[in-house]
Amino acid sequence: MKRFSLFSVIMCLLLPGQVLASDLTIGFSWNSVTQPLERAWEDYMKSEAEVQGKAAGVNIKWVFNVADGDPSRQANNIEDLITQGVDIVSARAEDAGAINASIRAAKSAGIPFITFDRKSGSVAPTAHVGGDSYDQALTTGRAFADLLGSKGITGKCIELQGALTDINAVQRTKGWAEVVAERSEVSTITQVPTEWNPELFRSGLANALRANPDANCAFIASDFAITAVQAALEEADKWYPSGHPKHFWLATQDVLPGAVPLMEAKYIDVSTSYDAFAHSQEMVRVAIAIHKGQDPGCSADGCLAKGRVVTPATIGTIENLWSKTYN
Amino acid sequence: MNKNILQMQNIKKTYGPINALSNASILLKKGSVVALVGANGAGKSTLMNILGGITTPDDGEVLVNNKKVNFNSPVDAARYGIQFVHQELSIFKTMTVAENIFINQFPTQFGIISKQVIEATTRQLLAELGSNLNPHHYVESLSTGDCQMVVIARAMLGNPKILILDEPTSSLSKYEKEKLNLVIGRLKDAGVAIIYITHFISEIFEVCDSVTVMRNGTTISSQAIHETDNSKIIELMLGDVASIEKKRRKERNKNIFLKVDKLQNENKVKEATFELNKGEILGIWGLLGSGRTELVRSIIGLDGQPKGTILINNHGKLTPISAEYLSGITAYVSEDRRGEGVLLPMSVLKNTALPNLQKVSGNFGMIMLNKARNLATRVIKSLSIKVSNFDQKVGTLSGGNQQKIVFGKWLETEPYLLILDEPTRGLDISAKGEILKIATDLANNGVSILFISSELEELMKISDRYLILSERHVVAELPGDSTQDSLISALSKTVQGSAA
Amino acid sequence: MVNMITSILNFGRIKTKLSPPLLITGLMFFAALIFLFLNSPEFFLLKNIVNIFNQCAVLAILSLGMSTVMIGGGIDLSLPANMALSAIFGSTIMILTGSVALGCLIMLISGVAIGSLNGFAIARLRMIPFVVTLATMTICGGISVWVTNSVSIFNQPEKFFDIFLARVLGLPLSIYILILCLIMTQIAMSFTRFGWMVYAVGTSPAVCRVSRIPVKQVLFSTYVLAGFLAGVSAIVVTARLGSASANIGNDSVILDIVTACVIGGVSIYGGKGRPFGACVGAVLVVILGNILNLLEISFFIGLMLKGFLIIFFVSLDGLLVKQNE
Amino acid sequence: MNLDFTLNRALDFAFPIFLVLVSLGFALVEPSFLSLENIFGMLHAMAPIAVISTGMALIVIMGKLDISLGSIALVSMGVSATLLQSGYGFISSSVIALLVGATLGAVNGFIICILKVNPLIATLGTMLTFRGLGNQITDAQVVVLPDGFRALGNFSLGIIYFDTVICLVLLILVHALHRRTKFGKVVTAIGNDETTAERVGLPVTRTIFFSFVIAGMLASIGGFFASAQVGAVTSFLGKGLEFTAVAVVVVGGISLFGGRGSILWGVILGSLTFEVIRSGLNYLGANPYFYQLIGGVVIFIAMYAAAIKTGYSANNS
Repeated sequence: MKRFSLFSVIMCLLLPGQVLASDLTIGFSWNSVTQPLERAWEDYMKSEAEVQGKAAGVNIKWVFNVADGDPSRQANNIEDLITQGVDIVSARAEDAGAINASIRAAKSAGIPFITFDRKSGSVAPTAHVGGDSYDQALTTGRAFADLLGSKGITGKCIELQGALTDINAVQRTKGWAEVVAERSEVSTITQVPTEWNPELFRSGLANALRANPDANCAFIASDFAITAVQAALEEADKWYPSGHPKHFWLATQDVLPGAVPLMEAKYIDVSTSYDAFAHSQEMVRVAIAIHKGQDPGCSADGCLAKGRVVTPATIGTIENLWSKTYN
Repeated sequence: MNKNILQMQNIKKTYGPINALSNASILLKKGSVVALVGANGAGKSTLMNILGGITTPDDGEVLVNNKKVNFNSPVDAARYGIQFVHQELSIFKTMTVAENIFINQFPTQFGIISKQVIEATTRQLLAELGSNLNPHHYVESLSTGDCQMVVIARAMLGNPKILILDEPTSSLSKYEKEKLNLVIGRLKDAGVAIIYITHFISEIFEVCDSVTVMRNGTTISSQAIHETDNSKIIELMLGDVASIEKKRRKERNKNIFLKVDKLQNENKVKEATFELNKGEILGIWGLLGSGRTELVRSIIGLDGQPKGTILINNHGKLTPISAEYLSGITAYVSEDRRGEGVLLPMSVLKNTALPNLQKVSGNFGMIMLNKARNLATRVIKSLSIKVSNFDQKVGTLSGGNQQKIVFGKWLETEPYLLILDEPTRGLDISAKGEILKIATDLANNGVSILFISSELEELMKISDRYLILSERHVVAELPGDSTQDSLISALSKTVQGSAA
Repeated sequence: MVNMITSILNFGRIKTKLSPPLLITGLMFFAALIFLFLNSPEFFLLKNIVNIFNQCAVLAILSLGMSTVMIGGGIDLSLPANMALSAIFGSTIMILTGSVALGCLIMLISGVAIGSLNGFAIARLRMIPFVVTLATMTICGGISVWVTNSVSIFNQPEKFFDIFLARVLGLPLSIYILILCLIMTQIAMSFTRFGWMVYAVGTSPAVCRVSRIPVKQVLFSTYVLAGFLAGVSAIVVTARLGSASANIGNDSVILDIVTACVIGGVSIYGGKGRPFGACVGAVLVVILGNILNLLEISFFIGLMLKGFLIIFFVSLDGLLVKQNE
Repeated sequence: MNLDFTLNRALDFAFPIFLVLVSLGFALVEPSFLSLENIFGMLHAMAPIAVISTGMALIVIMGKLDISLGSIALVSMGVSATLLQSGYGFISSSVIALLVGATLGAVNGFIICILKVNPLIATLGTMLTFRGLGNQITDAQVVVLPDGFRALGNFSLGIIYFDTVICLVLLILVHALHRRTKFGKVVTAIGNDETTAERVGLPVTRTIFFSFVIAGMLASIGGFFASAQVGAVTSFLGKGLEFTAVAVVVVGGISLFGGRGSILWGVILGSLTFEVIRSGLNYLGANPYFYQLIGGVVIFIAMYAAAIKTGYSANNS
């Protein structure tokens, strides 16, 4: 037990104590932090808070915690935030269903709740800030269809889906399905769910390729695990840049840092950016507005920052694409 | 041929209060077979453990080839050519004969075991022992006798000067015994000296050159085989019981309580038939390995389903019942007190309540603590158990008091039948007395008792009748007033009988 | 380290009635509270205390179940998966029929059913508890993922939430349910025939066999009881999260349960410990999680801490067992 | 007796037959399923789990279990990935990864042999401790490995993959270790009966300890293959792998009660069975969420079979 008293003593020394005395404290609950994307969001939110905060004369403090993909832990974390007495609670939901309870709790405690990036299931938050995943898939899909059309190719595509607990993944599937329905240039020959697990990205795609030798294109629900896709394609001898006869046509989502060089090298044909910077900017704006009791003025779907279509042609020139610049 | 290879002289060894060996000696000549006999608790195994380097003596000396030695480990002993074949065979079922023989001394080249080498050696070794086992058969498919062969072969690998065989035949068939005897003969010729521990007196005359008898940790005789005979040996083993005053009044009502008819349980019990009267103490008399424990366990269905019929006196007429039913009205005091008798880490209260939970619980199976407490107090009082309070952990009690707890918890179930299997093992004199007293009192109150003991004295003290067991058969039945000699001769006769 | 432990042992034996593990747990608890007092006074707001208990309700109920199994000498890794599956079944039925009562009933029934499956395999077929429940865990997980496509089910009838999120005398219902379960389990283990049998079986099946205790039935029923409690926790967790999904049964939960039990003084070697202890253990686990959050210490350090706690307490327990022999 | 015997023989062949039938079934629906290409593809995909199961097999034959293997894989790869990022060479970082695996295995060995903690609980504890450690190291981020690394992961001569070959070599080595060396014999003996092994004077403690070390090293090699195939180290690495490994071993006819089974054939059979089911379902585009369920059921059946075989001797463990 020596060990433990010692432990707590050390902790005491480590701690400056909880600081809550500030104009606006935003408690933010991450479902999990497993990609550069989340880091980028966090950094941009902090920096934006400085900028916009000064402008609006609000001193913004952040309290972040992480639930490591466990919905009940996220519920606990959010309750902790509430009892810590933050002024605004915001969360990236692990589970669209489970977050409802947390929103209820926050509201009953009279604290506004902003869902970030992932929407809640049934209970409406004070506001939602995020990317427009549906639009994202739609724009990419259309651009992809145009591209294939211009090359005179009819795309037989493998769709790699995200985790269906993630509203964004669902929206992207919807968007892509929409495109497939409206355009003759592309069709989905098989769907591979990945649970956002890179190993499934690889094995799923590899199997799908073997099962469907005639496949010539893929719609990747996110390019955070693009190396896994690359591995599978290399295994199938289909990993060649655009222009090469063996080129396998790739449409991805997000343009995350890992994907940028690959698009520059023409392996990825089209994608729509997932604009961490824009999201964070929006997040802070909405938070301040709510804090000041103003209407953030969101659309019915929430305050959505639309992404921009990126292609090897445009990636060099496109303005402030976070994943290009982000460390 | 008559060179002394081993002398162990006035060895002493005490475990806490009990002194296991007070003055033990044994002498072994090259190429001879010495039988080491004695009732259990006589100290045979302790003596052999000392020789095998498993324990060290407190006093006395061990000479190998007339040089004084002291072993601190089996390895030391092995270095002096001493190999110990334990009663429970150290074999590995899922490994082959060859692997089992070489298990702790595989020959390797560059760390690789060559199957050819070990199998060749194994064949040759087994051939020497006159066995034709296949080296790459798995041991789990072998008979006990063959397993024995494997273990002996393993011992031979460390080419021993002295081989200790502890109860080698306890679970062998007649045929296998004969094979073993041949092996022993061959070993003798090879100049190996053998110490042969057994409870089957008959065997001694088949293979041994001399007999060393121990009693209560002392060597009381060492004789050449031709100078002695069955009854002499058994008498020496058991010691002559001075004037035994029967603890019980002579005249008994012959009101039959239980009848066991042709009870058969695999090879544990064979065609056992006997009767037990109400309030009678039936002494079960037989040497270890004669199937005493197996018999009593079988009738209450502790070891699988026995065949044959058990009848109980139901208002004057005998009606057949199941072993389960019988166990429902039986109190069984196991010979393994710590393993099957008491829950060591638990309180006296809980131990005494264990078989009486029905009794101490009320509605919805709620335990009535006061009832449980009363019960515990009753037990403690009636058997005058020395405990501070009934929350004391049984593990902290003396052996005698633990045994009394076992009795007490059973008495509270108001049993009709009481089975006592070596109830006084490891207890001091006074405790022994008390235990016997309790037993007789119970019998006087009409409880029928099956009483197993290796100590003829206490057996004779309280038994009203004797059932003689040998080689898992009920071989005879003697009246309560039979003398020690008649009991011993009965035993040795049957031993002779079975030996022939 | 060793003489530290032995000193604790003696302390535990002579000066107090507490068993050493519980003693250490108590001290940890104390340390934690002092620490919190120093670093976040707001922790001691009644509001937060209530919140803590509300958070640990599910974990505590599961730990109660686990404690009965452990005392009987077994272990049940399938409890969280069982909870998740029961929650999913119950919610589905609830949504189909719109009947809250039926939904809850289904949760309890499926909990018991899965528990009896374990019990049967272990008591009757004499399979290894750890491995059997491991398989059950995988299967339950598989079924939940399969039937839900790992999408969570969240439109249970509002009535359900109204009932189970209701606050009585300012306390959420879940706390009352926890207390009820605690009392019932504690009584069952300490004051009933069943309980005494479980302790005996956990201590020595051989003695029990000779003493005419129905060992198999006893073992079986410990798993059934655990299953039932998993069913109860399914109701609580569904109400709490407002949804049922496959990953409420993820494997970090089982870690928390085992941690709660071992630091609550329940011996994995059977026969020792109290449901109450497990409950305290659960509270401690939640408080630790809380502290880590306050310190913004990563969840992963928390994992390491728990893993360490398990090993520390179990080895301590092993040492005790030796001492007793 | 005789019936039991025939039953056992039947059970020995149950899973090979099952495997063949299932494969044929898939092939009927999708003829290309049994194409050489796909078969070697599966052998490629199953390499990581096969390697880890090899270590598990050794432990199981000893009558114990190690469910921390997946986490060990994560930690060692986490370390090597971060080293690679901070400019270490490929060789050095890989060697260090191997050492990390060995060390963590040694930690298990220490807890089990010295602290005398029941292996199940011990490795349950370390499983989570190590997972925490691993994620702490990588910050739970997706760490992208250099291209050379990934190239290695999918390097193949014709249709025969590099890691498949290595995996086979390791399998044969460990198999030989088990069948042909003193160490292996002691392992089997311990699996038979630890106390007897001690009585005969075998180096029980040492053997147990080193078995866990070996298992740890194999785990890190398995982790190496897994992350090489994906070209990144992710927090998913090795999650649930330990359970799959147990399943593989059981399906491979290696008894959980210790002492029985062939590492080489057992592991190949086991991992192939699961890979066939997985890729087969994937091939048919069956509901992918169905896989975990099938997996669980297969494990349960395998264990039930094992329980029957060993006559319910649940005393070990």
